[in-house]
Amino acid sequence: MADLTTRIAGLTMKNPVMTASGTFGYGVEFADFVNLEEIGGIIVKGTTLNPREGNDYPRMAETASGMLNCVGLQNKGVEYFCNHIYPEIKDIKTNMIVNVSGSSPEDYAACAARIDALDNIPAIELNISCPNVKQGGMAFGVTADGAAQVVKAVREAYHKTLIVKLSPNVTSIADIARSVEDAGADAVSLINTLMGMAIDIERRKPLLSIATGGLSGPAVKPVAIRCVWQVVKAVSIPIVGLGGIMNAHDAIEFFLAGASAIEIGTANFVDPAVTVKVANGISEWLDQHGCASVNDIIGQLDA
Amino acid sequence: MADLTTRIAGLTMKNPVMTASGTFGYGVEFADFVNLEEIGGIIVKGTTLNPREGNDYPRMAETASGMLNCVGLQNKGVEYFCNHIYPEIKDIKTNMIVNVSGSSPEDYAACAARIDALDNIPAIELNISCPNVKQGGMAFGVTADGAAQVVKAVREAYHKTLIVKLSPNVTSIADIARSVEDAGADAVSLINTLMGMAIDIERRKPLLSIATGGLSGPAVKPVAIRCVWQVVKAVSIPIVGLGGIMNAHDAIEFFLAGASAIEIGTANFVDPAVTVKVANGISEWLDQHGCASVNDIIGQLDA
Amino acid sequence: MKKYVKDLMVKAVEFPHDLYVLLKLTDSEPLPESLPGQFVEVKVENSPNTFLRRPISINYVDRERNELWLLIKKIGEGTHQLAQLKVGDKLNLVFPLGNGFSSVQKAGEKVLLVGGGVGVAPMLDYGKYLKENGAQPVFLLGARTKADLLEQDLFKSVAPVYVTTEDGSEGEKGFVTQHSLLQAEKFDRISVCGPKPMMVSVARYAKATSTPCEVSLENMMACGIGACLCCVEKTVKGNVCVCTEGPVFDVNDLTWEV
Amino acid sequence: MKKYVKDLMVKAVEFPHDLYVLLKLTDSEPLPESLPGQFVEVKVENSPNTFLRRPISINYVDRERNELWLLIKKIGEGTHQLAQLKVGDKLNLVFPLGNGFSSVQKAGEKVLLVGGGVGVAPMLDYGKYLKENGAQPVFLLGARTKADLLEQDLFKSVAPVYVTTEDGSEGEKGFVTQHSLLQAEKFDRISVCGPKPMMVSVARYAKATSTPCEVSLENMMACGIGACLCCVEKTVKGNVCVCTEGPVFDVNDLTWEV
Ligand SMILES: Cc1cc2nc3c(=O)[nH]c(=O)nc-3n(C[C@H](O)[C@H](O)[C@H](O)COP(=O)(O)OP(=O)(O)OC[C@H]3O[C@@H](n4cnc5c(N)ncnc54)[C@H](O)[C@@H]3O)c2cc1C
Ligand SMILES: Cc1cc2nc3c(=O)[nH]c(=O)nc-3n(C[C@H](O)[C@H](O)[C@H](O)COP(=O)(O)OP(=O)(O)OC[C@H]3O[C@@H](n4cnc5c(N)ncnc54)[C@H](O)[C@@H]3O)c2cc1C
Ligand SMILES: Cc1cc2nc3c(=O)[nH]c(=O)nc-3n(C[C@H](O)[C@H](O)[C@H](O)COP(=O)(O)O)c2cc1C
Ligand SMILES: Cc1cc2nc3c(=O)[nH]c(=O)nc-3n(C[C@H](O)[C@H](O)[C@H](O)COP(=O)(O)O)c2cc1C
Ligand code: FES
Ligand code: FES
Repeated sequence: MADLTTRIAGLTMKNPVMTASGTFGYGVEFADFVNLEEIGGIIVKGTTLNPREGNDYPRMAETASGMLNCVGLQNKGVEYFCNHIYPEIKDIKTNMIVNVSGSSPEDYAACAARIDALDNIPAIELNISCPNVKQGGMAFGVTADGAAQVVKAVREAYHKTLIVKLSPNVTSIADIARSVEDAGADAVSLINTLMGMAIDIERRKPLLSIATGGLSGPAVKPVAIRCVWQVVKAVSIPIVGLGGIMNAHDAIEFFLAGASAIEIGTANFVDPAVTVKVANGISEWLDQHGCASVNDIIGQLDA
Repeated sequence: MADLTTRIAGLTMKNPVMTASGTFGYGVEFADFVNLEEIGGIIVKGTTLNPREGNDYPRMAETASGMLNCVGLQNKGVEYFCNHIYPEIKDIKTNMIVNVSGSSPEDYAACAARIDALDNIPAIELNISCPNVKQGGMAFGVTADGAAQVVKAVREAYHKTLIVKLSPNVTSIADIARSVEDAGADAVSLINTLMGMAIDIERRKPLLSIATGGLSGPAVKPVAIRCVWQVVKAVSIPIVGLGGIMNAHDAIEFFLAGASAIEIGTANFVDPAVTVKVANGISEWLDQHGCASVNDIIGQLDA
Repeated sequence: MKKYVKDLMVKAVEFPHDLYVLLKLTDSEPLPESLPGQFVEVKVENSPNTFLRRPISINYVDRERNELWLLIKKIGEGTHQLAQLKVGDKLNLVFPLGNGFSSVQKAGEKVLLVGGGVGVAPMLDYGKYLKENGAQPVFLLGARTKADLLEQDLFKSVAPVYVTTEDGSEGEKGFVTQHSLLQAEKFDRISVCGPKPMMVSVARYAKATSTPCEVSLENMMACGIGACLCCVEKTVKGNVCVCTEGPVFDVNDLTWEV
Repeated sequence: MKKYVKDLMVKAVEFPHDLYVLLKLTDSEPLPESLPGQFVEVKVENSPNTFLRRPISINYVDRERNELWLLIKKIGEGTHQLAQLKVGDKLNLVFPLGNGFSSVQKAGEKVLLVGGGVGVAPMLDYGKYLKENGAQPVFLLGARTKADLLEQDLFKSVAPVYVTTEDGSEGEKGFVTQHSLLQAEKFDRISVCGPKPMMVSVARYAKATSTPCEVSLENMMACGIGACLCCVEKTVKGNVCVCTEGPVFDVNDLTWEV
């Protein structure tokens, strides 16, 4: 059996399959469908310093091979997380990672500092790329300076593995990646959703309450792979790839392009047991192709 | 029957359905399938000052609800167009529009000037957004200054209707649109393809010869509608909307978002008779909804 | 209650109406426990424009025959494709989901079950449950016209059925809230599922008569299991997920203008 | 030659092999003219991952029965879905496309038709055409093993058939270019369709024996009608579209290393 162990900076993972923030709840929602401990890492819901109600309903629209969402970071805030949710998840034997959002560098840093104190959270994923809230990070994530500012502030407050999640809604994702690397990120994850919109022609209204939302699912996979490939050439920190992954085949495309691990998002809605299937599928593929370890294929694209 | 007549700056069209450059040849390829004169406008292949061989095969890959291409502006150059192709298409009774690409502002201007002299070409569409050739315009199309530079040069050389085609691969498409409006564009069309990539995991090679290509088809429709909506709010020149339109329903989404006309691209490959079906479908929908004219719905989104 | 993702087998496909299909599903092992008012998320195969699962209420569970029924109205591509299923096909479900209707509150309680359109679907299972557990259910079903009244024999086999049709072709003419039953009798509580305007007017009647009332919502869902936060309804406690804290809500917990 | 986009009706679905399906299509009006070696672009319905049409060679046209045959190898989702078609279903085609094989050059000419794998498909129609128009076709068909040799009776009814199999289970053992026929006889010209390595080795034989040779290519296509420029092959005249200037090319016009 191929060795699936992967490292993302300070993080050792039993396999390279993680869950994408906002699509896997706090993990426990999926406990009836998969053994959570067979997942390499679980990135939980976007968490902010203060509680957020999120956007109004409707927050979702189906599109060709994908979906739009404008959840808008609904969550009960980091204090609630630490006191009520952390105790429920801290003993799940895998990497439990918190996705952190904010509306100012100080915000981000304060939220990250609070999570730094939690023993069983070995890493955070900094969401500087949420397209669905006015001050939800995309304002930072789309300029190299803004991104660096947030990452620097968090880097001072946070001492474990810091993954920064990048937006594809930019002219050059490679520039942003370089900038967050310089600012102290241990790894980058990409992509967050593409900004999109859909219209109900009968009601002459957007299908989403705030008009625009984030596009995810297989539709965005080609964009995600392109972004991974561009960023691989730009930085030397590890890359976590995501966007439209539905099966092991898709995951292997990301590894070849240069991702050291992957996240699965929207696919969890289509098949709540998909994560472990993908992990097993990667293992089988590696065996069939005579690869001793997933590391044998990471970045091995002939291009 | 609803009135489908639309105007795009100086151009009057019998209906708001055009064909997207690079997906409809020179029109004549489709003459067996549709009456070309029932189409509002035909935007022919990307044309450059000098002949171009385009990229190597393979140039195409299918993706979820879409496709990638890296044709790379293969064409025989503007002289050949004027001498050999123009005579074949000049008597087709609809708006025959040439899509112009280049690698420098002078290039673009020289090519446009040559087409200015052709009586039966009432407009050009300036492609400053091709992601598939190193100097194919995207270098210009992704900065407000670069875009303005090209448009200014062409505006001096070209005196008919000038439509500028924008790239979605930017942080702010509204900024680029404003810039080309200021530089003298009569209209903008959007979106060109999203830059993407796909990998053959068995051969460990990109599926396209130059690794990346342009994503088109229904997968990109949400991004396209979002872009139209952002640009509508930024400029006062008319907008031609495209990206993933497969049927009249999709077209109406674009009208509501603010497009004065639409283009159909990839859908022509799935159904070579789609253009006229969409035009008829728009007409029926307007009738069913008591709209006397397509102008009754343009920009009528309640958001 | 444990949730499953399972392939069930299509045992029968019936067309009680042009616009509806009734799927009777079964499995080689006993079907999991479920509560009336819970729903399933169905994976629709061979349907290019149906990417996400579709939420469908549990219409009926027949433990003896080991059958789970889905009563589906053909709306768009996904539900039309479900109507193409053949006996012997597999259908992948995630279930049972949601909270379900209230259990019996006190012996002999009189519960009015109001269903409109495809909103009748969950009422059959709920009525049977109430009946078997010592309550007295009464059905009040509304439809546009006689032909739109589905599963009438089954409803009648469970409890008394009152009907309104908009055109008067069956039962009393008008909307459910105009039925004389509502003047004639007093109920301990009401459960309602149907189009929102109908649920609102039933909720008004409930408020006016101080009758406890629960409604079953059909918000758009992506995951169905509380993971995506897409299906939220505004409540007195803020935005909550319809797929986990609903689909059934006490109408007083909602922010509807009743 | 006029092109059409048409729904044809599935008249028969045959499975000559586990991995293949043979679709016999018909129409209420006479089928359009087409040339041997031309192809169709098929729209695959109910196949979420098949967005574009699929190019498939015309295997055979039976004017008397008004039938057009497609011999399809199940490769991915699209072709597997085509194998699910049932008699009576509609299949939407854009056709006829491409140039087709050369017409008869001189009376009595001896033409070797080489087919490998699913590359045999267009050879049947071409052989019949040559035979009916005064040429002398000879088939040389290659397969991995005996069971992979399809439509043998039909080929034999048209012209002499020579066979190689890689395992020797039928005909001569080895690849087509190793068949003794090639040493024993001289042909006026050769047409070949099959995997590229096979076509290259046939082209080498042709070059060595100064025999004109045409090959039928299977480049990836999006439109099939010369509009997208995706299917290009590098030729001595630059990049040209396989869907309009091919799929059949004189091997000397290509830039293959032969
Ligand atoms: C808890 C719940 C229980 C339901 N029970 C039943 C039932 O028993 N029988 C029945 O026929 N229908 C039921 N529905 C409605 C059913 O889910 C939709 O009719 C179905 O999803 C439409 O899918 P489609 O592909 O045919 O239509 P589409 O073309 O996708 O959409 C048509 C319309 O259906 C609605 N819709 C689409 N997707 C969803 C979604 N994911 N969630 C909610 N609504 C959606 C939207 O209003 C949309 O405009 C239920 C919905 C919910 C939330
Ligand atoms: C002119 C021409 C004639 C052909 N004739 C026949 C025939 O008679 N019988 C037959 O079985 N096959 C024929 N093919 C090949 C056939 O088109 C592919 O096998 C089919 O498209 C695969 O589709 P899929 O969805 O099953 O596989 P996919 O999963 O889409 O792809 C599997 C593989 O098939 C090939 N392929 C996919 N799409 C295309 C495309 N649009 N164009 C070309 N190749 C593609 C690729 O190599 C790909 O890796 C022909 C191809 C061409 C170009
Ligand atoms: C419903 C939903 C909610 C999401 N919420 C978050 C979030 O809170 N934080 C975040 O960084 N990304 C969020 N995302 C983005 C995903 O984590 C992921 O980046 C994106 O969906 C692309 O991956 P996919 O195509 O596999 O879904 C959300 C996505 C969806 C669909
Ligand atoms: C094969 C192909 C070739 C294209 N060539 C050009 C081109 O030469 N010039 C151009 O401006 N756009 C070109 N495009 C982009 C389309 O015109 C259009 O902007 C894009 O495909 C999005 O629309 P669609 O989703 O309807 O296809 C090409 C697209 C495809 C698929
Ligand atoms: S549908 Fe995902 S939380 Fe309810
Ligand atoms: S497939 Fe489009 S030009 Fe050949």
